[in-house]
Amino acid sequence: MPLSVPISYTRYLDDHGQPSGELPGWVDDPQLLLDFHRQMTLVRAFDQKCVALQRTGQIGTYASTLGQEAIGTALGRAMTEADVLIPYYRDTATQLQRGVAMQDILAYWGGDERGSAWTAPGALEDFPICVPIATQACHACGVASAFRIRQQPRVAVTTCGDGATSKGDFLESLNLAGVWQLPVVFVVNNNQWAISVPRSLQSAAPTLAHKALAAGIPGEQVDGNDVLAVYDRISIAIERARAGKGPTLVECVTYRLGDHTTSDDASRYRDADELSEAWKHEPIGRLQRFLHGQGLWDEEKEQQLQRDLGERINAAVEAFRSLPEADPGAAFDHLFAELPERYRQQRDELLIRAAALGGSAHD
Amino acid sequence: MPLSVPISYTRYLDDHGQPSGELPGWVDDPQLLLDFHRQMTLVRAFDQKCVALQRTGQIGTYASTLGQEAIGTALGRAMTEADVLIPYYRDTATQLQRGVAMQDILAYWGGDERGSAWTAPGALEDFPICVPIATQACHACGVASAFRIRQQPRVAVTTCGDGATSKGDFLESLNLAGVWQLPVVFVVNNNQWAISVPRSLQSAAPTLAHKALAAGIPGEQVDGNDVLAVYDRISIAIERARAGKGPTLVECVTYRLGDHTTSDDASRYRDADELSEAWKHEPIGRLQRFLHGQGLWDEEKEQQLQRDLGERINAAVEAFRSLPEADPGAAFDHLFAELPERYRQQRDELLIRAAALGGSAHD
Amino acid sequence: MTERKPVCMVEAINLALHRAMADDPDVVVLGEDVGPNGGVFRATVGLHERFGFRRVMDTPLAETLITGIAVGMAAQGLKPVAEIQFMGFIYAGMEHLVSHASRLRSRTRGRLSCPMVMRTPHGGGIHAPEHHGESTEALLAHVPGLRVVVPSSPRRAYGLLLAAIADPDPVIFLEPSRLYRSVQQVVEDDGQALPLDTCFTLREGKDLTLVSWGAALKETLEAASRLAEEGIDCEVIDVATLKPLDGDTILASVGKTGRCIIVHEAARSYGPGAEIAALVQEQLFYSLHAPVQRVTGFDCVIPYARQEMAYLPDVDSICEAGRQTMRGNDQ
Amino acid sequence: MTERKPVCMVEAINLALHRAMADDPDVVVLGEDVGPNGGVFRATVGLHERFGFRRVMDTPLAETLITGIAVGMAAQGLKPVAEIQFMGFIYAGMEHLVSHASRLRSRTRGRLSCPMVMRTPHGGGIHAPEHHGESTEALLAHVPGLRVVVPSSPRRAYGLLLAAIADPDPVIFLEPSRLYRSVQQVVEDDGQALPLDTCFTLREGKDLTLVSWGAALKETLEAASRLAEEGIDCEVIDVATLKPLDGDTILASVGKTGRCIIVHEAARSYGPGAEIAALVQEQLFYSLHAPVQRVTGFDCVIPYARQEMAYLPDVDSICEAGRQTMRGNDQ
Ligand SMILES: Cc1ncc(C[n+]2csc(CCOP(=O)(O)OP(=O)(O)O)c2C)c(N)n1
Ligand SMILES: Cc1ncc(C[n+]2csc(CCOP(=O)(O)OP(=O)(O)O)c2C)c(N)n1
Ligand SMILES: [Mg+2]
Ligand SMILES: [Mg+2]
Repeated sequence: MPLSVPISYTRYLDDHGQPSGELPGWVDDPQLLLDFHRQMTLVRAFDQKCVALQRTGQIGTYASTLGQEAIGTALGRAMTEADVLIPYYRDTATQLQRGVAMQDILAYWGGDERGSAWTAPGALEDFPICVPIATQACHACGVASAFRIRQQPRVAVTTCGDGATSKGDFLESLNLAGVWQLPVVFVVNNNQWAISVPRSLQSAAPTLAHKALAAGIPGEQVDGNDVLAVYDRISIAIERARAGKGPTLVECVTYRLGDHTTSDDASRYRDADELSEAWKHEPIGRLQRFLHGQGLWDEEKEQQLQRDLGERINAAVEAFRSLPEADPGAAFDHLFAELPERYRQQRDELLIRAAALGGSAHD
Repeated sequence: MPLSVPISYTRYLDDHGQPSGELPGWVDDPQLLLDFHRQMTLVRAFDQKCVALQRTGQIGTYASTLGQEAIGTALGRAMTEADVLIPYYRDTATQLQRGVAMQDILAYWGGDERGSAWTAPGALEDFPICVPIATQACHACGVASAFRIRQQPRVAVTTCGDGATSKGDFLESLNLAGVWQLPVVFVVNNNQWAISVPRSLQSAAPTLAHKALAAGIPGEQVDGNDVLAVYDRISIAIERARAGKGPTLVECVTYRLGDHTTSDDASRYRDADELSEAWKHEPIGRLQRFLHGQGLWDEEKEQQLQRDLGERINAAVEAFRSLPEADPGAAFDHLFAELPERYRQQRDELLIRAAALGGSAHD
Repeated sequence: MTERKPVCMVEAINLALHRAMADDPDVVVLGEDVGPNGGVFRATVGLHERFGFRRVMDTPLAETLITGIAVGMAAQGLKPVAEIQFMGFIYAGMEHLVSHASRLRSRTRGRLSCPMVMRTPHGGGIHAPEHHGESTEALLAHVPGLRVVVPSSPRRAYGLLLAAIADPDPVIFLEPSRLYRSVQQVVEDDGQALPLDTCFTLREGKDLTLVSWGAALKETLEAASRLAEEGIDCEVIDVATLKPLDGDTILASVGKTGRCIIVHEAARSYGPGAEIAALVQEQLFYSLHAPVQRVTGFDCVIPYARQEMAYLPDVDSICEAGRQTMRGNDQ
Repeated sequence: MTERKPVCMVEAINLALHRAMADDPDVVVLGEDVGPNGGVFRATVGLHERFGFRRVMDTPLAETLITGIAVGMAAQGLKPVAEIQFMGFIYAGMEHLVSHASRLRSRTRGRLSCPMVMRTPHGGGIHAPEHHGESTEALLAHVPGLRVVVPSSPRRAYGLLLAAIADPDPVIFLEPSRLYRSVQQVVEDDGQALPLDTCFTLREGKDLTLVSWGAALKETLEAASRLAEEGIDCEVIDVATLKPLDGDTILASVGKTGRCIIVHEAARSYGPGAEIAALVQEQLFYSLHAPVQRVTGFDCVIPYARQEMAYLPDVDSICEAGRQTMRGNDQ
């Protein structure tokens, strides 16, 4: 039988928002806690808006982050501007925290390349959303290698799902990070499902953090629905990496409360009871209960917050809607630093086809 | 810091051929021990012959198995005819033990596809030598899946080097084997080098057996220069797999006493002292000393054995040399089960080119 | 059981999979989400319930592995039908396709073989996310030892998939996702395979041969109708099996018409159309009335959903190329 | 330092790598055995000693990873020069090449870019083990956003590799292993790059254009000499950059000669020659005297060492095609 190896699991707040032990010192900063709450609330509201926009045909397929707001919020906050995020596609929370504008995120999912051409100063070197599963882990190691080569005190942070941890790219990257002691942090959003494939059919590893052992690097679990735990452990991992002490794998244990994407219908393969049970552990209510307990939050503040965020989101949607149609020639203009002359004719042909489509370029 | 997890390490005979503890019961069978000795001696002599044939231009690049004879000998013996071997390219010992003829092995390394078309009954379903590193691990999982689907009590055994354990194919395969509980055994020939890259630059995993932990399967180390230890542990792993108890990773710790292949010159990157130190642990002398101690072996028997093997090897070389030139059309004849008519013309063209080369098709 | 109501292509594929699995216990299905979920496009619906998890396997998320284990299973005489969720995710399996699946028979001089099928959705036009609109069939068609098949209707999907599964060698089966639900046909679920390695002539004509495959046949056929109104009589050929290519059918048609246009979604340069153009001019140089033309996707990254339609060959472009080709010598 | 003694191609490559690393601290080298061992073909000899392990990195054995980290490094503005030990092992990196390296600039509309170079030995004829004789450049040339370069002499290897490294976009640099040590030339180590995206005319002629690249140019040039003796005056073009293809140079030549033969080692069907043939007949249909022909490798798995030479285009086949093309209309 495989050895059973203990992996640490960190949780600060239980489902009721009660501390399940001593809290880290930084929890004394009420502003940080309120920021977390505000941000997670924004993420959820924005996420709902994205799903609604997809349902009404205003954007394409969208991957909801419902129930997993704590992870990206915490990790985006734990990073500094100098660090680089190499995300996957379920990182709305992280991208927002990094400063990517909501209208850019909408543009991306709306099928517009300009959505990855953001100008947010804190995210200028961040990678775009990565769709081919786990490939981003290799890019993160490349970015971290660049930091190491140039001896910059910066950290590459990459995210992926539980399913992604089965793919060679992820495993090869962990191995490299270990042997090169790269300044990289792997954050796994273990939301228990890879589309219809449950965690139990993805790997026999007792925890996904065990995969770190194979690479000789530290691996640990956190309660991914406890923003305090996620923030605390990822911050420590990032600072370890920055200090030249090597990579860490942090598995955030959470649950995908939504469908895989708007193209999916999870009721086909997922038990309704499992879902309603999972709702009991979701991250926002938990933090809210804690804040209530601390006297930092009340119903009125909540109402006000919802109104504020609603306005921000509506403004972003407006900005997205009024984005002028992109120049179809851009597909060639950004193919190379400079377009070789011999591509001109094809570019012209593309413009003709685009023009023929006229207003109907969308469908 | 990563957790340090103990991995078992099995050795029965020390460098001096002294038992380093209690020996397994089957060691009482002198014939088995003599078989091991005979076979390892054959492998080494044949291996030397292959290197010599390469040096004189009679075969192409060859990957010597010098110092690693115990692994293939033991594992080939531990398998039954019903099992399937999915080897890599440093498996001369294993192939010989499986019954593949020496002249087939020579043909393969001599650049002749017929070398993988062997008719040895015990190896009919075995895979050919695999050059693209670690890909064979996936095939082994496929073969094992077939056994599982058909509910056959058979085991797929696959081999690879230490370098190969870094490649996605190997890691994805371990993961699958774990989650599907496949009847497959992964045997790693950790000979400390992947061409010029030492084990320490390949992975920060404390042992390569640790990679099993990431897949939730048992992993262990054996002294790869102790044929008794290798045989014992691999036999157990195979029987576990056959009994439906799942896969095992067995890391055989050994040393590549030769160059990587005949195209390599290890003195460019490898310390002479390391090499001469490694010679002290090589497997054949060790078993010989044990046999001597048991009164099962003496100088005369050794002389006789060397003569016998020399003759067998020479006969095989002769058979290889007198293999008639292959039909160049075979490249098309075996492309598909039936060659579509429209390939005929290309086949004819190939024959014309081949004919133009005449006797010089070899260079 | 004979199914008589019209079905769409994905249903036809599902029928063929059910049929093949029912007829041959060696047929197994594997891939991501092919089990209880029935495939993200619903091509494997009902297989898991009917044939059980032993023969319908949800794999971990790893395309290298999916391709590699299919090779191992096939070497054991199973007939694995592996699904790659989108063609854009096939690349991680390339090493196994190029270095193993396509060669196992050749490498062992027939001792082992690799009767696997790899199914994957192909092509753009469904406004899916990035990397979901790939048509890189040329990468596969260039590999010796692989068959590459692209059906263009429910009936051909049914018959060609059965043929692919029955074939004793590896077949890549590319399913135009744009056609999955857009066309319906009555498909006799009679277990009848269609011939591989054979083009289908979808429309006869004497002036101009239009050669295409997969979803682009929709625009090609439409262009043929439109050109007919202008008095240009087009023959339309569905290549169906890109590799090995049925040159005979194409050459016979162009031998008759003297003119040829190839239409495909894939990028133009080093694309599949180049082979057909090269072949036609090699063989029919002296009877061609005009250069063989290609109407294709472009040599840029296929745009995201919002502008992807501008990338795909449209009816106008095909018609315009047709008119030009007819003008031929007068240029 | 100016090097004046003749060097072979692998030494020229080594000179270029030394030069690029010395001139630009952002140039880094990575791959299997590129460090203390200096590369299995000795292309990276001395780099590790001179520039240290930080800039000359032996990676773990994982081609997906090598390709992927090169993308990450390049996105940070480094200029990684990654070595894949043989072209037959490039496939595991295909996903990163197709879905990332070639697209990073396009996907981010220029916010990020990917100035990486991937070097790998190319082609057969050195009697290496199986999978060591691949020439699958068509797979890469089809991918929008990649440049694909194949040098054919020490001097061109030096100048084109410098150009590839200086280029702000990804370049695949295929090094014909058959030429690594077989030809010597004086190479000025002057840091001068040669132009990418440009064909080189190696021999002028008026009757027939022979188009080739890499190692096959050896047989092509030999065939040109032999045909000259028969009174057939061949122009020989070294394509050098397969993608983007310098159609102008090829078309100008064929416009003059009216005849064209393409010679390459790669398998014929859907091979690189198809694109050139398609292009030439598209553009020059009315001035061609004979069909464009291809003399290529075959659509079978490249044989192992013992018979691999029969797979490669030989001088006889090129000459025969040349004579046939000259007979042209008389057929
Ligand atoms: C290489 C590749 N294979 C398949 C897919 C299709 N696909 C998209 S998401 C997904 C499941 C991913 O699950 P997980 O890694 O757990 O992340 P989650 O979506 O649950 O956050 C799959 C199979 C893909 N995008 N890339
Ligand atoms: C995919 C792939 N990459 C690179 C190579 C070239 N290569 C051949 S052997 C080798 C080193 C393998 O080392 P290891 O796995 O330790 O096995 P060993 O040769 O030491 O037995 C390399 C890099 C290859 N054959 N396949
Ligand atoms: Mg998941
Ligand atoms: Mg080794």
